[in-house]
Amino acid sequence: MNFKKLATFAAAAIIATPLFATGAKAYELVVPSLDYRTGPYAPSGIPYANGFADYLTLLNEKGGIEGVKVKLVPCETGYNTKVGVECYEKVKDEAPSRSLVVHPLSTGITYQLIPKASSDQIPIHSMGYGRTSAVNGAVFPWVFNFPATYWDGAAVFVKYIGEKSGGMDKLKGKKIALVYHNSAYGKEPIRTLESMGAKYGFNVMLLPVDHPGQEQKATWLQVRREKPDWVLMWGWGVMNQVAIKEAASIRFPMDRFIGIWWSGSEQDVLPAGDDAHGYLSGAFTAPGDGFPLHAEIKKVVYGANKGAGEADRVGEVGYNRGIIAGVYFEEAVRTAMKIHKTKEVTPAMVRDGYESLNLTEARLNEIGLPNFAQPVQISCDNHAGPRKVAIQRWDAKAKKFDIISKWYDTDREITDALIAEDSAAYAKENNITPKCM
Amino acid sequence: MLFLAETVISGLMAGVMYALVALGFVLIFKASGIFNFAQGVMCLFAALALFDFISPGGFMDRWFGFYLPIWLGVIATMGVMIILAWMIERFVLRFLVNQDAIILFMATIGLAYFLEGAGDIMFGSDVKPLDIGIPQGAVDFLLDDYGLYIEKLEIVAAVTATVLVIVLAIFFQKTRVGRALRAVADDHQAALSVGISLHSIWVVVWSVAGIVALVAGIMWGSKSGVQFSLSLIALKALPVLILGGFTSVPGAIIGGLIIGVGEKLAEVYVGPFVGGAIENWFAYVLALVFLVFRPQGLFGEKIIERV
Amino acid sequence: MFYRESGQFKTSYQTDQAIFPIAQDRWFVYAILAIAVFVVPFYIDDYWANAIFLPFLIYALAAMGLNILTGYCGQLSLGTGGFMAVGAYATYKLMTMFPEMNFILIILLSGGITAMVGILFGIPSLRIKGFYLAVATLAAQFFLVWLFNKVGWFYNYSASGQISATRMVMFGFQITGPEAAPAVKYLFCLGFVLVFGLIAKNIARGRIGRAWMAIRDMDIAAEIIGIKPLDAKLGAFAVSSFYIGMSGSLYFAVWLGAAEVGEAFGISQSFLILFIVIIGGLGTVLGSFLGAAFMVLMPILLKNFMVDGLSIMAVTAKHVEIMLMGTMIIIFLIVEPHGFARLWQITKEKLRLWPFPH
Amino acid sequence: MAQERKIGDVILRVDDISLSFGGVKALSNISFDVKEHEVRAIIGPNGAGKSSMLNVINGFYHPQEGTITYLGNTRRQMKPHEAARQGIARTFQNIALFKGMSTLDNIMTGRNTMMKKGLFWQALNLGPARKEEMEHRQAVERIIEFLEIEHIRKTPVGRLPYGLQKRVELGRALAAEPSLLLLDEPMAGMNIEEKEDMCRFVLDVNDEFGTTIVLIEHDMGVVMDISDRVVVLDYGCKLADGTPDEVRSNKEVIDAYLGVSHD
Repeated sequence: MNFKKLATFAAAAIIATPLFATGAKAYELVVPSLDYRTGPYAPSGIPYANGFADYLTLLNEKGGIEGVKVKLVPCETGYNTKVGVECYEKVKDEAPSRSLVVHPLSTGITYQLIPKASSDQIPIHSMGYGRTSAVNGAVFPWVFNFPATYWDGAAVFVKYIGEKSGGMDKLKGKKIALVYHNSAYGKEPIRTLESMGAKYGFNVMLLPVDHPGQEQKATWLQVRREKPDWVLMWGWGVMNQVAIKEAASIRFPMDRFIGIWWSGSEQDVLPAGDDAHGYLSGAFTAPGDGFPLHAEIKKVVYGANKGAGEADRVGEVGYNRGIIAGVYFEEAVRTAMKIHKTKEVTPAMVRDGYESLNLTEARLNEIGLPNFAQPVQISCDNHAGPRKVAIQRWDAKAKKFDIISKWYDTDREITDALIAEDSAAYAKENNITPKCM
Repeated sequence: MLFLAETVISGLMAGVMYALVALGFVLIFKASGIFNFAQGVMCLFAALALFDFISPGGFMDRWFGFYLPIWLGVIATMGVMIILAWMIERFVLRFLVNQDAIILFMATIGLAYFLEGAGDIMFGSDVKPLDIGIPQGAVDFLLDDYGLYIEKLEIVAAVTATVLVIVLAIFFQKTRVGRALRAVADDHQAALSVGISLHSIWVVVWSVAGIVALVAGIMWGSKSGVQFSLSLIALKALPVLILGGFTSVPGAIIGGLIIGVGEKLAEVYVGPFVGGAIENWFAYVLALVFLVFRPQGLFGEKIIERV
Repeated sequence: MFYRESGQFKTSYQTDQAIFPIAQDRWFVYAILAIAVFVVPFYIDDYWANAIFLPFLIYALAAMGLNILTGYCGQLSLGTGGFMAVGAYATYKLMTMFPEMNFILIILLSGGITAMVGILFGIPSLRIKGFYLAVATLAAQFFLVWLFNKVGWFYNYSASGQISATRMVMFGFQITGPEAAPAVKYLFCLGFVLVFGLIAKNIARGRIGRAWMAIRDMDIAAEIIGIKPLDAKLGAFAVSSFYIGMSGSLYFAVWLGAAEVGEAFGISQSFLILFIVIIGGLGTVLGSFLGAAFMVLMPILLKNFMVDGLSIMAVTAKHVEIMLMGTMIIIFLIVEPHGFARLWQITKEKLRLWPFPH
Repeated sequence: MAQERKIGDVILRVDDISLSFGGVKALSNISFDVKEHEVRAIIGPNGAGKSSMLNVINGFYHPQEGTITYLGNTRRQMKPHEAARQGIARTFQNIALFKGMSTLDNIMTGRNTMMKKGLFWQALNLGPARKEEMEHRQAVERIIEFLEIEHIRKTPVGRLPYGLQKRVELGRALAAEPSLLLLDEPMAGMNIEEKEDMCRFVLDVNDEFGTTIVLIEHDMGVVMDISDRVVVLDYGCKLADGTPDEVRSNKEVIDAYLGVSHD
């Protein structure tokens, strides 16, 4: 009986081991996708995962990257850090190429993986989230966070506010409230805002909202009492739509309410209905499906019934972010192949590819994404690329976002100082000698 | 002064919303001694079902090509909740009679997992804006003329809660089933000995709790959309429960109001000085402090210790 | 056949009170230990360590702690996540304030600090019972999480409020940090779990354990035969929190390496540990291990089986996994409400009589 | 056989005890004493306040009036665990055993107040703690032997039949080596044989250990056989107090038991 139990356990253990060795097959480019299609944040996770998967499917349909097929390995995290780590450990050595890059897709998982992946020599691309000071590639050689960071987002919002107020000097005495998810992610912009507040003389009012954020009465009562001139939001999940609804209820003007990019997708505004009309948010990709690439995806991928989601949801904000992550990956691999003159690239080579990435507007045009995102050029001392952010506005009647501003540059004076400080602290804590690879 | 009034009123209204969830807990605990952690998920499940009955593009629409008017959808969802109650009794509770309270509690958490997974598979994980015609936004004339901000939805919720409590009271006092329920609540053994079937009573009480969950689900769903996080409102109902007592319907209402007002006042007036976001734990601490002085809650039955 | 007690005579009360009085049990346990110490470390890799063995050991330790409070002393607690956070943050502060301090000492101190916090939050248990107490412990859960999130001192004012473990080296082996070998991390945790498992067993079967169980089974009668409820209950809170604090410390420093309080120590953590305790068996040390094994392995097995074995889409598999976990918990509670430990005991009794049915 | 024992001085005296719950009077102005080594019975119809009286003596109920003098200390109320530490042990009308624990562990809890070794030694299970545990185990084994319950030593008490549970409960009380033992209906619900066994144990305890016993019992035959003196309560008042023979012939007692109406 005891032996039988052991045997059962052993059998179970065999199933538990990641299945390796699918025989001698052609070289493939392994890229894991740490999706979260379940759990409280699934509405945000699904479009992104679909966009990423569809773009890679398209690549494969067209013959892969330089003729090498991409192998997408999805692993469901449910936005749970521990499951994310389990996923990472499971997929990191996936044959044949190992994981060429990891997109952790959550601030929590990113923080977990930064030391792990660095020691495993697998690059991380945390696109517009994660640890901001990873901009400094000398301290974080394995971590990339282009095209923009939270601090850039905060800086750009202040610039936008300044512009709307008639000049940065008009910010003096203004009051800007930050409604934020009470977590590592939500706290990110605080330091930037406070530094900018000191520089330009505006007041920052902090209003944390606990997870999940269905009940925000007290928060918005405070907004009503303090009457801030602008409200910024670092929200996540259900918190976003509730905040938009509450803001509408107290008649806070939507054109003075700006959310970070993770608070600016259809799932955040649709449930609020007409109330959300005119709501603003940051963006690093253009919204909509009016690009040649989208038509191609619909035809090639959905036409062949290989789509990851529904065809009519192609072009959602989250979906487009999935696409651009795929494009960045493709270009980094191409660059790596060029640098190392091999098609059988390793994660370390792909890291070099990311660090030498130069994605021009011409190339974006070629891919079928004209005016879709900012050109990206990465170097060791700048892992965040362009760091440019635009503002998009929700049109509740047409049910779509439109970019309404120019692409603002970040405030390098403020953010670079903060980045230098934070990355130096990390280097010291972890005995890292900053050095470009 | 006006702002204080506004805060208090908001607190009262939020309290009503908590009380709606707490009511379901109380009903089940009273009749069966089960601490039903799945109540929050039941709210979510009911709201999901309702959405899919009444919305274009919902489950029903996709599978059968038509969807129901709102009133019929509500009735259909009630039917779903009753079937669910029957299944819970038939496949879970029946086998757990006479188990320790903690085992039953755990079983309801298992149930919560099951419903969560089932709800996701059946209805998908997207945010679903539930609109059954409850007015949204602030009450305009109060805001325009008096500068007082009260949400319409919450007034509807308050009225609904009042009606619900009255209906429940009539149900318990005047109907045969209601009397049987009270008998079971007072003494299981005695009720069984006079021929009341525990099985059918449990089905009834879980059905009633399911319908209460539907009402709570509608209110919360209209407020914040129907999605996964809805099940987490159970956590907001717990301090209400300990304050009001696990076995008292009026306790759930009064407890809800106290918690609602308490946490809003704390967040608005104390929060800014300590960094904010204190309302979650404040509700629990308020309830805890209260318990130390009255261990059985506001309206709970007095605990008499015997040997 | 081979599982017989006959011929094993106990000649002193001491042998009668050994942890495994039956020789075959002892051999079995020795064999498991031998495998755990001499075999597993040679085969363990990052995946096995981080996905299976470390969570298993660390949750087992936490479950032992909660078992002392809930299983032995009968005080239902939902504050486990909060207490683990105390352990983790104590470790972080000690690590960064005294980088030269011995790591084992840091963990023990973290446990001690958690014990003090546990006593503080245990005080209401003198007045409040049952589910009322369970809900009241949620106050501790929410308050502690808020505190660590809000007060910058606890996370050394880092930009995002994340804490990350510094590198700790003992006897020339790196124990924390990404470069630490999986076998080292595993053996380190295993050592802790074994030593404190033994200690838990010793406490539980002696005077203090009996006082706890007396309080659990009938607190009034316990008081009448001279057990002070104050000492017994707060003692249980202290010892339980000590264990939970240590597990929080290992959880943060050895397993995760970095943590954010709301995510890593949220309410779901409290429920997970409670599940482990109940599925394993309330009031048994063995049950903490069996329950932890079940709750750690089951989701991974289900997931790998469905995704890799049956090629079900990851997302559907996840939903099915949640449903199956729920179903299995219910079925398990129906079949054996006293948990794996009881199931194990029944198996042994059957085995003893085999091949006769009774 | 009761005549051969040496009855000593008064060790417990209750004076003018009154106890009420809300408006309900459970005990009014009760006074009596208990002498060393004697078997003292409290009898009376249901609801007479007998159990309440025991609960007052061991500190579980706190009387509104009156005093209790035990071993020379006069007080109105005390905590139950203090009473236990001063040598008052008891059994309960409805068995109050620790159902999840074995017979052995249940009886061991009776000695908890005598065990002194701290958490540290116990955690290591070495040296002093181990030695102490063994000493007490031996004492408990003597009690187990005395009560003839060796065979159920390791059985969880929840699984034992009623009669045996009563015996285990007596064992737990005895394990504390009490100077005053309170027995609340030790023979309730037992058949003749079990009752005879129990009577034997009670008398043996009294004989061998010299333990003073206060017992509540309904079976008049048993009470008259084994007790030295009897207190009769009715509706919370004391009706009579004296030797079994005196009580038996008391008119009020006869009325109360035969149900003659009180005008």
